[in-house]
Amino acid sequence: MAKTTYLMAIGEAMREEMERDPSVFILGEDVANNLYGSTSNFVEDFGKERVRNTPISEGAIAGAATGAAMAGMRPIADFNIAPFMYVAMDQIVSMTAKSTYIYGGQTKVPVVMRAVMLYGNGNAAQHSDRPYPTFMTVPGLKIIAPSSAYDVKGMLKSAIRDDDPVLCFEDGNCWFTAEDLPDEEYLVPLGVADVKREGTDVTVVGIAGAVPQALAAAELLAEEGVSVEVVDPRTLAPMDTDTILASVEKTGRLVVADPAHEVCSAASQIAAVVAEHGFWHLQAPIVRVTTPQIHIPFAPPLEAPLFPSSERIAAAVRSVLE
Amino acid sequence: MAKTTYLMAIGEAMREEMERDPSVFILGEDVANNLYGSTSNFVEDFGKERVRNTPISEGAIAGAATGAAMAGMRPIADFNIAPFMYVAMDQIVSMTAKSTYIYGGQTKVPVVMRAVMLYGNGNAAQHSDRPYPTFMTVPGLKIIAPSSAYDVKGMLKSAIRDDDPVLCFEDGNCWFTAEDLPDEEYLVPLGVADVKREGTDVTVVGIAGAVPQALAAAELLAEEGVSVEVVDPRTLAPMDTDTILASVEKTGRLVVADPAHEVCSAASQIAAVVAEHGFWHLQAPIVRVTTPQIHIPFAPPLEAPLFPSSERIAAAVRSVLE
Amino acid sequence: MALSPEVLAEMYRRMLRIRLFEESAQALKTEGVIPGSIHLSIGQEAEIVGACMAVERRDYMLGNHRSHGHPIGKGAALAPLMAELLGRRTGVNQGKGGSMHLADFSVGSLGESSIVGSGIPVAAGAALAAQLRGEDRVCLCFFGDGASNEGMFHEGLNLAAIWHLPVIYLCENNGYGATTSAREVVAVTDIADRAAGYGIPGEIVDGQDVVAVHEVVTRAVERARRGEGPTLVEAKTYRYDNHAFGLHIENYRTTEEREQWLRRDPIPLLRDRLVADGVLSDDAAKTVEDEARAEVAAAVDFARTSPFPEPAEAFDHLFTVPLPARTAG
Amino acid sequence: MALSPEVLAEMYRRMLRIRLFEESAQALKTEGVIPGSIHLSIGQEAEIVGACMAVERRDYMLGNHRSHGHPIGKGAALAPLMAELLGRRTGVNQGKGGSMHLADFSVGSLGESSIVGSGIPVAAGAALAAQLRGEDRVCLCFFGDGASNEGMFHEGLNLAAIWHLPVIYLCENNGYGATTSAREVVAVTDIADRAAGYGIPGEIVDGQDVVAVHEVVTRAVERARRGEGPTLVEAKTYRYDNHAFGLHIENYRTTEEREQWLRRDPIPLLRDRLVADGVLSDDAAKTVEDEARAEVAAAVDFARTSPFPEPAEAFDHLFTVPLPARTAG
Ligand SMILES: Cc1ncc(C[n+]2csc(CCOP(=O)(O)OP(=O)(O)O)c2C)c(N)n1
Ligand SMILES: Cc1ncc(C[n+]2csc(CCOP(=O)(O)OP(=O)(O)O)c2C)c(N)n1
Ligand SMILES: [Mg+2]
Ligand SMILES: [Mg+2]
Repeated sequence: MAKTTYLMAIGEAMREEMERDPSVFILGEDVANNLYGSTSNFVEDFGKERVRNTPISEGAIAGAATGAAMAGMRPIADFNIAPFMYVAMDQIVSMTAKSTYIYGGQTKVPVVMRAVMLYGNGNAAQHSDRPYPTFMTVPGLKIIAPSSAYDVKGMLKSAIRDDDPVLCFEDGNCWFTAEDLPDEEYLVPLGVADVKREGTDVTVVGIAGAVPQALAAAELLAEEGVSVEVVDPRTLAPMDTDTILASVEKTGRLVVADPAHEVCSAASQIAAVVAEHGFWHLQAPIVRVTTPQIHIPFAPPLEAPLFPSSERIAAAVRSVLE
Repeated sequence: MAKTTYLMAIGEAMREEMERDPSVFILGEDVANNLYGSTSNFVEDFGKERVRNTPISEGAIAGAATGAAMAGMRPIADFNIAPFMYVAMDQIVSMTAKSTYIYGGQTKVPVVMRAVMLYGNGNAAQHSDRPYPTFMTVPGLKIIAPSSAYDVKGMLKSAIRDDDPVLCFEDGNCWFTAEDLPDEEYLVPLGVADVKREGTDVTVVGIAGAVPQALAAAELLAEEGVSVEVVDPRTLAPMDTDTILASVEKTGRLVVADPAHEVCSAASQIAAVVAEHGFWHLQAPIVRVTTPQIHIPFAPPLEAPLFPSSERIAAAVRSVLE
Repeated sequence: MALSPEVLAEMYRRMLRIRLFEESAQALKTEGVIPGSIHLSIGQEAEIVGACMAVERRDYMLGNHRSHGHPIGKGAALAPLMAELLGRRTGVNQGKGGSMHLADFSVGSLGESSIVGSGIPVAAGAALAAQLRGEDRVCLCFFGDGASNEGMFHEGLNLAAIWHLPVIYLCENNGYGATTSAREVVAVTDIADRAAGYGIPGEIVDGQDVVAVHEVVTRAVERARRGEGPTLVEAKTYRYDNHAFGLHIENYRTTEEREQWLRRDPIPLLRDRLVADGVLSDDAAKTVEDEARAEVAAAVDFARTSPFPEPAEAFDHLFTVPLPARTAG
Repeated sequence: MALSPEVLAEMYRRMLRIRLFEESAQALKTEGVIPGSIHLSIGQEAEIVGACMAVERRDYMLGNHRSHGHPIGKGAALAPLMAELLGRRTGVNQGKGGSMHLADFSVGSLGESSIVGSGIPVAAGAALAAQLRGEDRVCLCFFGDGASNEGMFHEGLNLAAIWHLPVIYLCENNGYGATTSAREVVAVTDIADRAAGYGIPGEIVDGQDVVAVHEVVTRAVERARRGEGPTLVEAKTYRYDNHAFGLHIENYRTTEEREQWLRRDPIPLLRDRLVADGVLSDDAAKTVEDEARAEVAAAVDFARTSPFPEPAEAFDHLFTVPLPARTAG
């Protein structure tokens, strides 16, 4: 057992799968130079053929990964920072997500598209997006947003083995959280939510970097005698809403914490599902703790208050207990 | 007074604004050739300078429109069919939507981006998208989805005069619905919902082409003694949720009909807002009538049942009255 | 290297199949039994067949919205293609795709995408897969003059060039996008000139001459198989019909222009040549024609009598491996 | 046409301002008072100033993530730029944009976008606005070698070419993207060759020589003003520092290469030339240097002592005309 950071866990997942399966390879801008530290020694160990620097051509990265996947490979396309995926939007939506369906199952598209979400660090509006809701609107994509080192390793490995396209949104604010990971190989299945903390009074669903904030809020609230259950869907599409509904059935109260912008967020989707299928269990309004519907400003005093924090989550929990 | 179709109303709005303001011009693929019938005689009347055929370069269309808007013009960018906007996604998100904010108000971006949503007609998965929820996740865009000839004319005129980027999603299933439009000029303000039919038992919020379906459902249900209030937000971002909340306060029940895919839909967003801010007025679950989270298949027997119909809406209304 | 009589006859057969398939599609669309829109390739059969027959069955191919003919060119069975046009369960895509996505993976198709230009980087990826596995496989990617203005053209060709990928990019320059002349929107006269931006060969070929196309594409295929990378081939051609069925805007082309191109209709052009060169007797040509006609008629019969899929089938094939079923969301 | 001593001195002044501004930014970043990431243009001052001084204040300009220098080149005041780097309310973008978006619209900037290549079509649009209004205004658009691989490069240049838009596309080829060599990912040796795909002139210029850049860009500007359309100019240059502050990956470049380029540092290069040619005396040069140093120091002071914006200001400027306020959504 060794302390492994979230960032290291990403590298371990890719390394193990590349060792296991020669059809796995990586392509993306600057991947051979280990820009963010998740591909240390990959070129040395796997060669430049399998760790491929691409031009700054996000559409071609997505398209080439999709074509290679259709032709039997298992590419991992590294998009660097999440908003760069917009540049490849059409390829991802029209080709990656739709090909299996359009061709009536004649092809599969086993590609993983990874990107980090950097927010809260003065990167301004073009570099700070958390765009998973944008992609959740698109059928045909499996979307994951792990919140811990354990999950990111196990889920990324599952994603690489999965026969469908998986978008993996990694949270930069989790990069340096560390935990002991098993020495033996393990997988975390896609499509299964995780109850990160059990509780009885209020359900807090957290997304990505909001999960540690929700757990911190739960600690705070425990001191106030409030028992919070924290649920992490982990896979955002298709989402394991059963686990969320079961939790709400138990607690009767729901807060959803989501670093995305409010409108059409994962939080809104979860709230809608519960308001439809869990309504009779609800004893209070469903409160969403999200980022307001404005761009991310550069200056730290403007940016800092915008994202879900343990304080904001705790306040929301208190509000549904009134 | 003359019967005007929705499609004709689009053309009238553009024509009137181009006559009024020389800074308004149109660019897009095949616009000079009046592909869909909304620019009849535009080249003759305004010249090819102001009715500009572009290459098949959606990113350049969006970017050039944005640049021209920043430099003081009022471009109308015609994207043809809505999914083609994905090709221009980064330009729309990173440049069109963000420039005013990033530059601290040093520039405005008065551009209109129009596209028709064609669905229900065997156009298959790449041509049948209703992607307004995808764009609703992005702050900085005003988004409209008119459901009647009156609204589309009045709102498109307002959009062209607006100093911010407006995406106009036109519903192909409304193209040939006709109504008498006023002879005198009129505007319909952005950001104001419209109660299309008053009622007391259930609120049905309809989006775009689901509005006529909701009105038809209301007719059906009236015969069963159920009084349905139909609300059309018209502007999807920023949305006039006050009008929706006021209606739910009155009726206590909410059905949302939205032709978009279920996940992170406009319907989900509206349900989330009401579950948060209108919870205490709700007497029943909020039911969403949407398109299931699958791609749009080609074969008519597969495609036809997928979209919200008056029957599906009526069934949902009955379910919340149980 | 002269082509054998068998190959030349096969070219004629496949071109005819395409022409007759398209004419039937047109008739069926008029009749109202084909949903959605259709884009016919009548007039472009030579470049399709010339290119497709320059590759092997194992080689990959990508088409676009105007690609009924391309799987046929590569040897696909007609019946499942026709059934797909009619949205039947026996369709090659089981009714999920329709006219703009006719793709028979069994003959090496990797899809036909109706988003202009979108196949170009995907083709690079398929070629990359072949290269990574050390397979002797190339990828033939069709797209139009209009598509050469999409960003994906640029990104795809650059990627293919730097990695020496075995791709043949075949630009079907029929002079027009939907209703917009290439002269108006493509900044160069010859799209082949764009190859200079990627340091790869750019070849221009008479797209009405199946043998010429075959020759140029064969050269590009050989280059690709030698590991020397992609080629951009521009076939000058023409579509005789509207951009899409029922789109009656024709103010952008002159009748003279159309007539001029009709005089070089690739089908009589090839027939006359084969007969003149003694490759096919008049009778043998007639036999090929009768056979093709019968094949297409059988395909139409098959399609008409095939069942539609059941509504529940709409939910199949979203994923290859669906995640555990949940209540909602 | 020889440049006047005044113009040459002003070139020197602006290049120095940029160099010193960048050095201060580097120091302030080290100190921890600049949030986010910064990308310095040290080494590239000649191409920036040479190009910017070839256009007028009324002309438009677009920059990118590495564009602290470009507004300075075009004559912007330093203090609001520096205050923006520090996220202050007095910043040119009121603290909303920061390093990757330093844009002073009062000197003709239309923004600096940190999405690689994204300014290229926007520049075409600004030029289109000028053309439509019959104004004598061109647009100067900066981007890197890496950006020349983006689809937006292709679409933007084609659009500008077909419409004869008055744009100067200035590719700052510093040999690298973030850590990837242009040799590895750009399929051509000279990016100027890509002009052939758009039927426009492609010019190569020594980016370390401010006068040479000025001359080539001036020619392109004249062409644009005559209504003859865009030019692609490739300035060969080098960034002396890391791609971004604190990014210590340098395995992709050799020290020899860097040293070679350092020998052609554009600032001493120009100074020596001006002194040798008698344009500036040693004393006069010294005065320019002292003045620039004082200006930058004053800008740093201004920035440091400026207040941060209030949190509520985050909600300003989302729209120019906000819609009526609502409860939610
Ligand atoms: C991204 C995108 N933009 C626009 C369209 C609409 N459209 C379909 S075909 C076509 C013209 C394509 O021209 P070209 O590439 O020359 O192919 P051709 O139809 O001539 O074979 C257009 C504009 C589309 N399908 N996809
Ligand atoms: C669309 C996009 N992809 C990737 C990045 C990350 N990135 C920022 S700068 C850069 C390198 C840009 O290289 P070049 O265009 O040559 O400009 P330079 O930095 O050399 O000035 C990269 C990859 C980005 N900002 N935007
Ligand atoms: Mg064409
Ligand atoms: Mg560079």
